Amino acid sequence: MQGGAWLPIAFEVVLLVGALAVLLVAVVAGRDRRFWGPAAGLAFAGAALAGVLQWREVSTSGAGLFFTAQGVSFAKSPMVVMDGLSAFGAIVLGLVGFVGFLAAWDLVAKVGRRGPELVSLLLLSLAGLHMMMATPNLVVIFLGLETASISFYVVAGFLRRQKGSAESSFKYFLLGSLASALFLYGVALTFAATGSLTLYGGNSIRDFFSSTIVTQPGILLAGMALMLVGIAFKVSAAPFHQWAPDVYQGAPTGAVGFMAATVKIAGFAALARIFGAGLVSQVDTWTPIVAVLAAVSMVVGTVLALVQSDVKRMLAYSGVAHAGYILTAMTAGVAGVPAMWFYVSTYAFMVVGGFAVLSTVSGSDSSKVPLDDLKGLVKRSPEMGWLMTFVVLGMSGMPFFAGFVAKVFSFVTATAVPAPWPANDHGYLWLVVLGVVMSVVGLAFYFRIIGTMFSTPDDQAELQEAGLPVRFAVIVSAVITVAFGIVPWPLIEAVRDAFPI
Amino acid sequence: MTDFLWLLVALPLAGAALNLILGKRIGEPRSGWFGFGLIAISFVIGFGASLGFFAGTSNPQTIYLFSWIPAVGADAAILWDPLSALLTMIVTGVGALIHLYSIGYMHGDDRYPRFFAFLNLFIASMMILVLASNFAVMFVGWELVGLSSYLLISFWFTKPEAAAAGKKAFVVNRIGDWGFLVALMLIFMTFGTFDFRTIFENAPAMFGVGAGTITAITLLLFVGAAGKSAQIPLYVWLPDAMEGPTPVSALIHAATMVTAGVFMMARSAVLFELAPVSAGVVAVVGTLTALLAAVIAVAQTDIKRVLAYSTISQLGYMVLGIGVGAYAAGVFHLTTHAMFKALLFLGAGSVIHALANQQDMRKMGALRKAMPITFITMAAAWLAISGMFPFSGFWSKDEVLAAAFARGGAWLILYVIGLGVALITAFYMTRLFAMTFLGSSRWDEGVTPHESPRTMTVPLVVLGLGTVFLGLFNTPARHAFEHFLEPAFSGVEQVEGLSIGLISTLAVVAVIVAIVGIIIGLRRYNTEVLPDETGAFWRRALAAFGVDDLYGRFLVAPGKAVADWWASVVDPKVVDGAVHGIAKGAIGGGERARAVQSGQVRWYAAVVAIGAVALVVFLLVLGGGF
Amino acid sequence: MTVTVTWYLVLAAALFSMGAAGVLIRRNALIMFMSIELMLNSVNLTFVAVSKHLGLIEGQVAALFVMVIAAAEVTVGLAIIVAIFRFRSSANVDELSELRG
Amino acid sequence: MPVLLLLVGLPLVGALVVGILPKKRPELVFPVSLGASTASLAVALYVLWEFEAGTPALQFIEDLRFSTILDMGWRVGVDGISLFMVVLTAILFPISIAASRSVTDRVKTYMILMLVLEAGVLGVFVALDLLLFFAFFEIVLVPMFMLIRLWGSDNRRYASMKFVLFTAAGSAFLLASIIGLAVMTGAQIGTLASFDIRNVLAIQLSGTAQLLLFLGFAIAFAIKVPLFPFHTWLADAHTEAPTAGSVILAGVLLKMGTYGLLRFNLTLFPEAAVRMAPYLAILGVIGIVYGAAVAIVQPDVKRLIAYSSVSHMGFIVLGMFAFTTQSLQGSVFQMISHGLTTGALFLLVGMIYDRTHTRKIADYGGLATVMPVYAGLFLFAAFASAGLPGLSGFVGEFTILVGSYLSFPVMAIVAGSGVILAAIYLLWAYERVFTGATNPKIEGLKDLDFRELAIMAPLVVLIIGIGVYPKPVMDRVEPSVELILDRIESATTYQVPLVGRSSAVVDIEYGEFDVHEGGEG
Amino acid sequence: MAEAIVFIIFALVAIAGGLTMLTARNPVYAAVGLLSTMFAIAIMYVLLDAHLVAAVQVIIYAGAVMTLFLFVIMLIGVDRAQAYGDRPLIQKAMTGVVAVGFFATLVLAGREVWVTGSDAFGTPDLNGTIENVAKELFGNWTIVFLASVMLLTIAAVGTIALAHFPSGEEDGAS
Repeated sequence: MQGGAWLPIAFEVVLLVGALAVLLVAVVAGRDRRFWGPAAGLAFAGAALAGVLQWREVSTSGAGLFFTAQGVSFAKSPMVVMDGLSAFGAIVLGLVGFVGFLAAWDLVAKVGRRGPELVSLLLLSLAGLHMMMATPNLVVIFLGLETASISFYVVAGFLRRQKGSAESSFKYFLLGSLASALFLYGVALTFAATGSLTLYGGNSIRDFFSSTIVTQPGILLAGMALMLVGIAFKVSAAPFHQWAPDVYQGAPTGAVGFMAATVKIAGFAALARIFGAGLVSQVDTWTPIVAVLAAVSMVVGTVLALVQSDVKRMLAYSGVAHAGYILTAMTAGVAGVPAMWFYVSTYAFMVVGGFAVLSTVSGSDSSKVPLDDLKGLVKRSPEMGWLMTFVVLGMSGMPFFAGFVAKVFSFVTATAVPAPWPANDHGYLWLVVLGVVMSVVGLAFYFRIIGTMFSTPDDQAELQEAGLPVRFAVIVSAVITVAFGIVPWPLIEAVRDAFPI
Repeated sequence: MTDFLWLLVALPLAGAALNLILGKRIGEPRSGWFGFGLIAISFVIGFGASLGFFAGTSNPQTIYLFSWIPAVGADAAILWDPLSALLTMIVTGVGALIHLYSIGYMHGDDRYPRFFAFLNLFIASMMILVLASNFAVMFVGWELVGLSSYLLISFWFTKPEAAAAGKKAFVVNRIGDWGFLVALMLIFMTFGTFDFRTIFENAPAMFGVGAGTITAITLLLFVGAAGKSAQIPLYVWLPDAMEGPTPVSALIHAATMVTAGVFMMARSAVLFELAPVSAGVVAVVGTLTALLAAVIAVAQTDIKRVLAYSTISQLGYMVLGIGVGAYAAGVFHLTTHAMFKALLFLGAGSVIHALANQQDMRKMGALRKAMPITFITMAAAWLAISGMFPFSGFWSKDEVLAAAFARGGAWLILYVIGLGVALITAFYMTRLFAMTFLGSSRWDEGVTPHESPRTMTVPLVVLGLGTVFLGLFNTPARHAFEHFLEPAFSGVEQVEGLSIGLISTLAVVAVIVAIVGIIIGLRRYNTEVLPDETGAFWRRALAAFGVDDLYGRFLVAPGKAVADWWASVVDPKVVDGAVHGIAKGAIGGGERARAVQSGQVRWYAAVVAIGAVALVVFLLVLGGGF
Repeated sequence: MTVTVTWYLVLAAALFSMGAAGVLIRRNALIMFMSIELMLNSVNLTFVAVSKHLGLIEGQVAALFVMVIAAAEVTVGLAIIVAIFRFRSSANVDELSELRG
Repeated sequence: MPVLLLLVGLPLVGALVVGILPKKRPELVFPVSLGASTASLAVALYVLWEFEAGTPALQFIEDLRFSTILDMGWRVGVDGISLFMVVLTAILFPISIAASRSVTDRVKTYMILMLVLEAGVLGVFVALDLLLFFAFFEIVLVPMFMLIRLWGSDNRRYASMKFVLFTAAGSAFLLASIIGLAVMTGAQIGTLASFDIRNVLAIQLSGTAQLLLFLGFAIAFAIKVPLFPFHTWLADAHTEAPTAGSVILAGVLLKMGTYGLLRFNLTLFPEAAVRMAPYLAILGVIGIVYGAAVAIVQPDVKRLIAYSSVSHMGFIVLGMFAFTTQSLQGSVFQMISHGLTTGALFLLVGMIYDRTHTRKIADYGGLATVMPVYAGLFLFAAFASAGLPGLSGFVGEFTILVGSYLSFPVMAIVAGSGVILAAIYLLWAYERVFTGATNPKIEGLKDLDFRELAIMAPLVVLIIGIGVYPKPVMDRVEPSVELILDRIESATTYQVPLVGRSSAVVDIEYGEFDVHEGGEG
Repeated sequence: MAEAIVFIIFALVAIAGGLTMLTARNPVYAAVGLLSTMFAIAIMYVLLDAHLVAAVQVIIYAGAVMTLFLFVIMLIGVDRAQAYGDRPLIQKAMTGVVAVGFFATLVLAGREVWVTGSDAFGTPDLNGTIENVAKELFGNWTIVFLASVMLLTIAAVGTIALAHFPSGEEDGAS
């Protein structure tokens, strides 16, 4: 790693520099978004590029660890790791971030002078999220988690004079802090039980398990459970999901896609990192819990989405259900990571695209989007209507849309590895059956959305044309949804290597 | 000539198609003549091909046309033997005459070409039935005649009765067809083929007399035959079928289609020989049908309904003939009946035509003078059906009764009943004849009866000749008819012949019975004033003993009630109810879960905390932490 | 009676539970937030105790980071609370339940 | 040349072209759509023409593996069974599109959906990859949902949602089973999963696994068929759908269910199929009687035809699980026939609906006087549907009944009663709609015009054509169903009943008889 | 022994502070309760030889954080006693169950072993002096230390964005 010595932290560096540049430009050149906007865009694109470079490096030279001091041996704990998981995550985060940023472009205009702050928060949150997946150190994971969370608390409440936005922000903040505390306590208990804060490397948790036979795992198990709670909260898996609908509904529509998508990416990557890599020897203990979380998420998310009348809430609950499907993949342990990646990376674009469309329909600063807002969308704006149809079909898991392949991949994975509890060779078959059943129930509201969009509008007024960046974001999301539905195999082959080391 | 036999089907079919599509352009009389011509040509072809059988020089043969359903080995092929030849001649012959008759009868109808199209279609169907070389193809014809019959009965569909009658005919026929269909399934399972020749050659070797399988097959076949040939309990459609134009009644419901059942059973004679039980059932049902229909016929006032019940009654005779094993006799009666019954119907049609569509016999009378040709030909038919020597009906009916008598034992009961029916027949036919042509005129005002046009009377005359002389082909002295048919019944044991003396005695008895019936009838009805017929018996018989009502009350209504119940309760409430229940459950669950989502941040925190505790406990339990 | 590491850990657990109880039971946004701070403190105590027990200085470093994070959180959190409640005369979180279902 | 890709792709290309047609040229939409589906028909006919009869082998195989981990890909091919499904689909679509001239609202969307639907259905019938099959099987829901939702009549919201949820509920089990099967297959060949039907065919399954997978597949297909008691979606969907939707729904969508049963349940799980056959056959028989009985009392023409479909599809299922050459061939044939006859009926109902906007039987009466040609065609279609010999319906039902009797005599007899009921419901409906005095409300309606006749003509010709001469169809179907029976016999102890194989059907001699002298037998 | 006495005293102080925070009607009292807990914990750090941490605890928590809290309490003006009012019984019960249950579960889980190895402190010579901590912090953890820059930036930017209301600014709210 001669030339690329800084490569492992390039993602964060680019974003940090980008954020500072945005703030600086805003101060120096003026707060008009045209001045600092390009800098932000460049930062997101640069981050994605950094991810690509990392990916290339990983696939040619193998995974690498980053140490602050030169010449530190592997025996010491690394703080940054660059492997398939983090590199792939960097690409996905970068791209989703970029698209999400474009989707938030109209919102940026709405918040006026505070635009640079908003965008720099988004940029930094992305860096924090990547930290979660690019480190083997539990404290650093927590640091990344908090970095991202705190910026999202602010973003959610950015329209502070809106009641919804404020409430959303407060709820997110309070519950998020609670979950963070739980997660952190989990880290502390794990530290107590294993004597290490690092997942692997020198003197790590993995080492601990390979050298010690744990006879009294009580505290360790409690620690694991609490860490799982923290992550489940972040990815909005039931029963830790309750914040999600309220927050997504209240938060400014233009930025919800960004928040919802990226946090899921990082959350699941962290899950893969902590449990798939660090606690891999305990896999038989934690997969049943993941399975239960998955089951509850699928059921709760789907059933609650059925009875919503607000599209944002619907999508939020559908996000809960999707968390369940993704967790289903993770029941296979580390073998589930490729399926998880496929799901998360495609779903993230759908989320961004979906909320971007909602922001064009009801305004990027809206905090409520009743289903009736979508009435006749296809007629009022064929472009948005059809693209939203694709996105929703993608979410619903219809074949030839990415969601379908993702689901199948996830389900296949869950059944491919023998399950410890209830012990059998066919993996979590019951979970898969539940999953497909819930997919069907979910069709009820997805098709309700589609039906509403295709119905005759009450007034024939054409929809106000959305800004070019937002349209671009929607188009990219829809294209990705369709493209990876029809041609999924490049991504399938790619995620095969997106493992944690 | 046998190379052209396929034309027997093709020509009428082509006629039907052309008349259907181009009929309007061809115009009124021409389309009729066109249809008639095709049938006449068919008759010529059929007759020509039969010559070999008359001469006794040719053997039966099967002619392969094309493979139809290979899976069940059903080929479209023609079985050309005397039986099919005979039926071909009857169908095309009588058919041609009726076409001719219709040219005049249907004059002025809006849908004149269509009528001939349907008639042609009927002939084609009948030919498929008759010429079939296997049960499957026979079934095709069997159903298609049902279709043609439906089309023709409900030809005047604007009359609700006509439409209902057509439907009733088709549906009741289909009930019989069900039996036939099941018979076919059993036949295929038993023999692995539908081919007549293969089955009839193998059946005696495979099964002994009385074998269960064959009994089942034959009984089922009889169910089919009962539908087509209007036997108890499926005869109810035939009287209603009189709603159709009269030529239709003559052709379909007297001469040809209704005899299909008899034909089919005769065709399956080998099987019936192996199943004495079935034969007994057939004989008993035939006799009872003959009796019941005759009794009902006595009280009818509509001229066509009398004839309809008379047809049912005569069909009973034919079926009796089959049942007692006198296949040739049964078929012989079929042949003569085709003549005189067609004649009766056409004559009736002529009368109805003359009286401006009046069908009630109480409004007729004294037509002798006005319609001489009709009167004379009808008289021949009347005597023939009454069993007067030497008209054709006498010979054929006698043959059947003699066969029943010859079986002896319990079969004598059937003979006695048959004889009784002959008496009743003579009586009610005399009643019909007298009320129509004799006595005083009771026409509606303003009606001036006149003889029908030439196209209508020519067929009457031709049929009249047949009625008079056809019987002479098959006298006890000279069984020309039976010899002609012999190759068709090659696998069947012949009924032991009675001595000539006994036969003569029976014949004399039969003639006496007929004369008695006629005399009673003439004395009662050849009067100025009609006798009062409003007594209990007359009312019940007129209403056909309420069998239709019975069916309506005990079959149709409950069936419909069940269907209604299924459609209005089971489907929406039970089947769909379960579905809606699930949906409601999901949405109800969602609504309830929504309440949990209270918006209270403390509550959310509590859920998170409880979840965390639960997760910790769960993991501890699972991982052995406790 | 020597003080073992378990004493500290049990104390930390107790404080953590009390913090959790505070989040659940108090209606005042500020006190809820304080409870979370208490939870973080107890975690820190755990870190430091384990650090001492195992001879790993990492634990103390972790505790320092947690403090930094907590400080940042407090800043933002209080900003949010101020933004919401500055014009009201209460910090009752139960009033914030418009988004629900 | 990738013929089948062309077959499936052409409608999609058509849909794309329609999608990008300029808004100013609405008159182009219709010809382009019709052209695309006709082009697909041309390809289908080419396949039919080039298809080699007399062999059970899959033909026109295209095999492209996309993913090594999941072992899925574009694997398609046709055999005697799918061949005719493809042709039927390819025929019905141009007809339906041509029959959609009366659609005036959002024509472009409508045509796009129709073409996508066509591609989906064709895909189902050619797919040899389980995942590909499922993908096509499921995607069909989307255009169909929209067709009902957007162009349906009054109760369309309910009907469309019911349609989607019902059929998708079945698909859920299908997907779960497919995944289970694919994973088991993958485990044996060393990938994560394998969806290639050839690999799947090669693996050994335990009895329980077979049974469970069989049930999973069967539920999905039973709902699609629909088999009693999963039929209630059908009536609503058919009734509310626009004409073309009903035609396609009844004509080809239902066939996806029976096709699936034949292609997957019988082929992949012979043991379980033998075990479950009586139960499915019973459901089929119940469907025959129940559907027909309920059809009798329907006050709505479309509902009536919908329930008749339940009845007819019951025949297909009965035949399928009777495991004889005859019954299986009959089933396949009946699938084709039902597509044609019911399609014709729905087209006809659509034509009159366009004129009067009512489907209630009570709103008609004496229509035959006003529209004689229409009445004639309707009667023709009704009789074809009721299984009148000489028309296609008879060949199918007759063969099914004869073949099924060999295995399930009682059921075949009961099923035979469906023939009576069919006559009752169709003729009674005909009587009420067409005969009697003319209802003043419908006086003055125009009889069918040339376009409508041209739409009906191919169906009429085909119904008569394959009814009179079904041999070309049968010859191509037979080897494929024989192969299925071979598999069943070799995989289980089950023996096909006597004469249940085409080789056991007696050969017939033609020519003159040897007359037995003396009348002795 | 002396250590034990100190521990027990300050543990009691910490718990008492926690209980005060839980129950005090007036937010100011609650803050004071928390403050005392924090001091107690700082004493614990001293007992554990983590001197730097103890110092930072006092400076950041007791000094900065709690001051901030008190300031906000005053700012919002909620420094009056608040009735618990209609707090439902179920909420109380649930809270009790959760808190006690959580504590009990943990104690149960760790009843035998909380930490690996001996229960006693393994390395009494470990001293959390500034030097020791700094060595670790600026050695192995440098990158993390630098990464916390982002966190602080966010905190600054976020606070400004939320709390800074320049006059007449429209922020899209309606």
